[in-house]
Amino acid sequence: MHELLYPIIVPAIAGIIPIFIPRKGKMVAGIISLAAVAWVFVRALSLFGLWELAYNVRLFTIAGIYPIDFSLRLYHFSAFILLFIMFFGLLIILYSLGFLRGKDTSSTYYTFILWTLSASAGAVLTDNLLVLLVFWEILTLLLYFLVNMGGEGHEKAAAKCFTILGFSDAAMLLGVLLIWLNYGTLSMSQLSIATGDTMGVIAFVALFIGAIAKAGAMPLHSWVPAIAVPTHPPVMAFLPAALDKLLGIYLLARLVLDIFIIQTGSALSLMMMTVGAATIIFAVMMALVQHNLKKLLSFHAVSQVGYMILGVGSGIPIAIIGGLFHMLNNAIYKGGLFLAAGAVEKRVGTTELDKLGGLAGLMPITFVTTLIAALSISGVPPFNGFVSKWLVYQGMLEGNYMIFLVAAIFGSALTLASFVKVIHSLFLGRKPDGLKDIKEVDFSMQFPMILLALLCILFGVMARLPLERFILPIVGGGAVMTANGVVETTQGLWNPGLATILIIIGIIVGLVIYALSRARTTRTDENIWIGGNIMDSEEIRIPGTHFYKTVTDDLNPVFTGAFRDGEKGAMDGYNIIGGLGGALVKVLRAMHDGILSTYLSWVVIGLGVLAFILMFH
Amino acid sequence: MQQYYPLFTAIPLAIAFVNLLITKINKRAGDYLALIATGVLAYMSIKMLFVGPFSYHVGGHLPPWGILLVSDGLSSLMLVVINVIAFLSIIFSLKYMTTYTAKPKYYSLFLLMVGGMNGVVITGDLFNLYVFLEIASIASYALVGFGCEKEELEASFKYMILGGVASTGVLFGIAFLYSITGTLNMPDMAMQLELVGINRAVAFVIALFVMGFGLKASSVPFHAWLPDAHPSAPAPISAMLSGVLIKALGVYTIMRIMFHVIGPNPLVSSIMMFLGALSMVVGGLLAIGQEDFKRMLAYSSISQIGYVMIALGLALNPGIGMMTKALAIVGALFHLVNHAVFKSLLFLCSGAVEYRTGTRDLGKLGGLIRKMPVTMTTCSIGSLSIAGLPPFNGFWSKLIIIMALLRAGYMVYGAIAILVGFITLAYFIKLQANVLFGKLPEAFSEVREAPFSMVLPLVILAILCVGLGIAYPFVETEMLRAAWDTLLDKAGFMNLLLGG
Amino acid sequence: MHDIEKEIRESKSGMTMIVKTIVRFAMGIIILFGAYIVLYGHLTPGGGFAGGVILACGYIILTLAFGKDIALRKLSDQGASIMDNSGALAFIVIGLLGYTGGYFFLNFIDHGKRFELFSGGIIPLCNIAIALKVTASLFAIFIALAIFGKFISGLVEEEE
Amino acid sequence: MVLYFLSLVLFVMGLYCLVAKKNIVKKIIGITIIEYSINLFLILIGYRRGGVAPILMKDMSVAELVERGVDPLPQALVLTSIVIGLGVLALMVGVCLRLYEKYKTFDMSEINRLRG
Repeated sequence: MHELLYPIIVPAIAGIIPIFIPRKGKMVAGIISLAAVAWVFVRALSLFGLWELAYNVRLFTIAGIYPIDFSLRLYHFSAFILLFIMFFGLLIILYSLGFLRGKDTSSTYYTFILWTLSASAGAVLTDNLLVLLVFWEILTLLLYFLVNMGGEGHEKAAAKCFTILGFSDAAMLLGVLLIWLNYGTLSMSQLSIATGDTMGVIAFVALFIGAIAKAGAMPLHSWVPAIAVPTHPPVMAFLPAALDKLLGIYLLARLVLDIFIIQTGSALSLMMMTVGAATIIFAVMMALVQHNLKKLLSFHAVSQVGYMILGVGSGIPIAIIGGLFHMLNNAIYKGGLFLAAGAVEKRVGTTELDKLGGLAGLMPITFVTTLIAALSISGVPPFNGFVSKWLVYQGMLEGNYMIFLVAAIFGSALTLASFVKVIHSLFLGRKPDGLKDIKEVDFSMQFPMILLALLCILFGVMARLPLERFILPIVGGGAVMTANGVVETTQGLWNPGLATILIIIGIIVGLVIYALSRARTTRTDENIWIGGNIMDSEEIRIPGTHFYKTVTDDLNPVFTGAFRDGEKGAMDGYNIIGGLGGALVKVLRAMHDGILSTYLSWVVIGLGVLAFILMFH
Repeated sequence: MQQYYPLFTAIPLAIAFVNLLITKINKRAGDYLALIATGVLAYMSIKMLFVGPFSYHVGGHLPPWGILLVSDGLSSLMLVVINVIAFLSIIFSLKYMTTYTAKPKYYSLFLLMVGGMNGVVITGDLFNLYVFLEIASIASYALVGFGCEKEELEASFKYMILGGVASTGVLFGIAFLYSITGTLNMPDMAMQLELVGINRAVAFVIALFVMGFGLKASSVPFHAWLPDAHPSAPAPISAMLSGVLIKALGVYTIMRIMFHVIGPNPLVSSIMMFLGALSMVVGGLLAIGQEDFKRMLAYSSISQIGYVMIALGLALNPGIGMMTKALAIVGALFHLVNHAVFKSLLFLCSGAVEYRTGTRDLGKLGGLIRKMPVTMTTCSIGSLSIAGLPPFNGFWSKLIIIMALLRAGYMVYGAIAILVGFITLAYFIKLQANVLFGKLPEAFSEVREAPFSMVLPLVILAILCVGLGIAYPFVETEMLRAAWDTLLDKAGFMNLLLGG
Repeated sequence: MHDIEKEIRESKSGMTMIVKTIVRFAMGIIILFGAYIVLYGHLTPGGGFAGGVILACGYIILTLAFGKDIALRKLSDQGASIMDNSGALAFIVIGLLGYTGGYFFLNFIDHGKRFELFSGGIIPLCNIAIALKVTASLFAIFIALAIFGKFISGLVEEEE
Repeated sequence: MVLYFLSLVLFVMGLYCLVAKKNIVKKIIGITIIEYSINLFLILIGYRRGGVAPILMKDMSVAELVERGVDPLPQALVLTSIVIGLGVLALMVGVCLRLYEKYKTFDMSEINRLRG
């Protein structure tokens, strides 16, 4: 068997085993899965050195004429993504061993995780767009099943998630077929499509929809927050936080770098950057108003995608590097944050911020790792988020995109504000009653969190290592060599440049917002008594979530309305289209009134029209 | 094998009558008899796949005077679909039909329907086709009303009236064709029609046929009977109606007559494509709004038949290239086979759910995956397959159809086909969210897995769903290639008159 | 046998004495005519279906004149069902017997001389099979509808 | 030609009856009228002016029959279609009676539990 087939086939086959293991023995299933993935991870490590490996087999020819090739291609980009997919898979399975203990979840959980790994490996390694699409849809499907293993309300969340991703897959199908039709090949490495003509633009936009829906950017983001609450946190940490970002941004980068020719500053590039900037701002604002930790994190997961799209979409080498590095960093810290949320859920049983507080002393490891990840996502040096954001800012400066730059900085500031809130309400603040006997989680759950936190520090302090090892080769070569500044900038990481100042501004703004909210909180404290109701101590306690009132009411009067509607889901395309479709369905249903004469008249009129057209054409 | 070709109708018809006689003596005998009969038919139909085209002269009379039976790729394909699904439905019925009275009559009607469908598929004589069409239709009218409750009777009556109009339309068309060509033998008629060309009378005949067979195939606007009739029938019958009957009586007849007798024509092509697109959209949208398990599936049938119709319509256009035509026909035939598999799977699933829970109201079901894991897994495979998700078979057939549409330059139709794929996904997610997942209602806490004889066909069909998708190359060479060669080869069909 | 005769004569159901008497005379003739039409189907206009309809009409007239019970004693619904099925079965068996000569529905019996009763090979046999089927099923349909109808008229009375 | 037209008129009448009348029984009558219009049409196709019945008599040669007899095929078809029509009619009337039993009405527009 070819070397490249192992990462796809081994998890797929290993995934069959847990189906036959009963619910009670799921620890065994988990350990088998862990072994399988560990083996594949080692394999992926060894593959990482073997860049440029190809495998090609003709699957079949449709109608005897149209060939469908199953072609795989390993090069630095796919090798890098593959490595991290397997890495996260390993951590998540390890974490799940502890997390799922005592939970009524079927062993098939591991099946789906393993198959997800297999399909992701396939999606990353393939060189054929159609095969990519197949793996892409299989991933959607598996995510759907994983969400359906979650708690209360999972079926609606899964339905929403599947609908949105299904729509994006449909769009991708159109894009893939248009490429096949107009350019005669589906091989990604052979394509180089100019985006001048309409077909090229349609194909690009269609594939772009697929990429951003998977990564979870606006306006196709709403599946991420929807599934956040019912789904198991390890699944959230695995898919929307890590894997889907890796894959979505991988595809986007392939689109921008390989398949299509996107000019810097062209309309398409600006379109992508607008999507990115809008995602950053709106999602982080939605995150500010959330009461549930998992939901809040999910909005941040959306918001962070904005940086990646902004970076990759700009077409400026340094920003692309920043965007791709941010993809990796985000997977690390967002995975860590979701795992922390999972730890809290496992021990406390809820992730409602209003009901939490003062956990720092009870769960010290969780606290520290969350703190590191939170600082990292807020772009505070010396953690990894800082470096990648810095690179994106640098790119924006280089391209003179001031509006996008401001949006990015403002988004970063709001992120910081919101995470200060999280840390406050989760770990500091007053402890609610009934949270006395909380213990730290098992080691199998601690270990992934610690590892990810360490990576946050490592990739921040020694940013050159991952950049040179993983990211630079992707952009390097050919046209990008002109940006000699890339190497310089990596060396000059610690030099005070304009971007560093901007980051500091961002941090200050964030702290100011936080301070303002504190002031506001004290006032609400007094207002509680106005109603004249007697409230118990639990309600008088000021949960960190009250901070958001500052943002919604005082700081941004412009957005107040938007928040209200946003909460109700009015901005969600899913609801709008659902409403329109519902109206159409109502009309059609009313037409089928159950009366035979109506149906007969359709038949007679139909026959008459047919006869008229056919006879007097 | 060749000399046993008429047995495809003779066996089911004979067993239908034997069954009624023998069950007066022994009640259980009917079960075995029906099982053996359909099993033998299924086996024979699979064997027929590997027999080349031939024609059979009933009674030894030479055509065009005697009745001609035709066996080619298309009819072999249809025979496999009909008889395999019939066999599985009978297995399902063994247990399921114990909830109804008069089981022997059920088997007899079932076998009559199978015999009628087989007859439609194997015959090469237009009037004979009409007779078999009516046999199958009448049996299905009776089967729809089998429960004899308010809804069943209402559905049966509506179906009967609308089906009756379609049948008379078809008969009218046949009469017209006879008056034009002076023959009822299809290959002979094709020859005569080539001399006549498409005049106004033939155009009227086409309109009648599109109406008549279109109604049997339930294309919008002739579809209104289907969403009433299919849910009202007992579940195995729903599976047969939606999975097979509309194809054997509707789609197959349209294919046979339009491709072989009348011949490809651009106007008919655009009409069929339009009707197909309309069916796709209307059926899909209506399916979203349904609260009844089986009614949703019924509307979905309309939508999926639209895919087949649009691809066939495309292939009927003489103006497009041979390669695109081949693509369209492969797509249509593959989707036809696939739809038979997954739609009967889903209807049988609905039957299993109704058997255990007593309801098929989506609002009252939920969380059944914990209680009926096998049934629900197969249901999920079926619905994902029909929604066109890889690696299941529905993905490939839809992909091929869309490829053909785009290749022929029908961008709008291609986009509609993709959009309807998404709509299909939407309503099957709704189905899954309401039946498989979610909270298990209190009332169903004691629900168990369906009995073995009901689960077995489900599992076989689910394996087929996956298998047909993965083994596409095999499916194409062994099942579809002969059929599409047949459809594109009108001269070959006419030669069947002489050869043999 | 004698008892039945007596019962029929004294039965209160059905139509008037005149009708009953005429039907008793006509019945035999109708059956005879039906049989003739069936048996000579291959020589003159007629055949299994036409003859079968005439035969069924005989029974239907019987029902009309004497009421359902008497008619069912002549030909019970079970008997009609068996006759119906065996008729259809016989037809198919004749078709299958054609395989003795290699073809489905082959006319495997000697054709005989034209215009004689024993000619036409399997066609008279087919006619007889069809006649059995048609007689029984038409009668069964009539009886079934009559039973339904009585049921319905009962309902109507209830409503009134 | 006039007769052909007659069958068309019958067809349209039947169709009108089927679509416009609400009563179930009238609908059944309507569909029967349609059937018979087509049967008439079929018979007319085979008709030839001054033809004889297509039955071989003792005093007639085969050649003579072929020359003078009307086309027997449509007659066979009509017989078949009458039989089929009979079957459908019987089923329809049966279902109609059962419908009345359940709904207590013959008005088809009131029988619309299945809709949407």
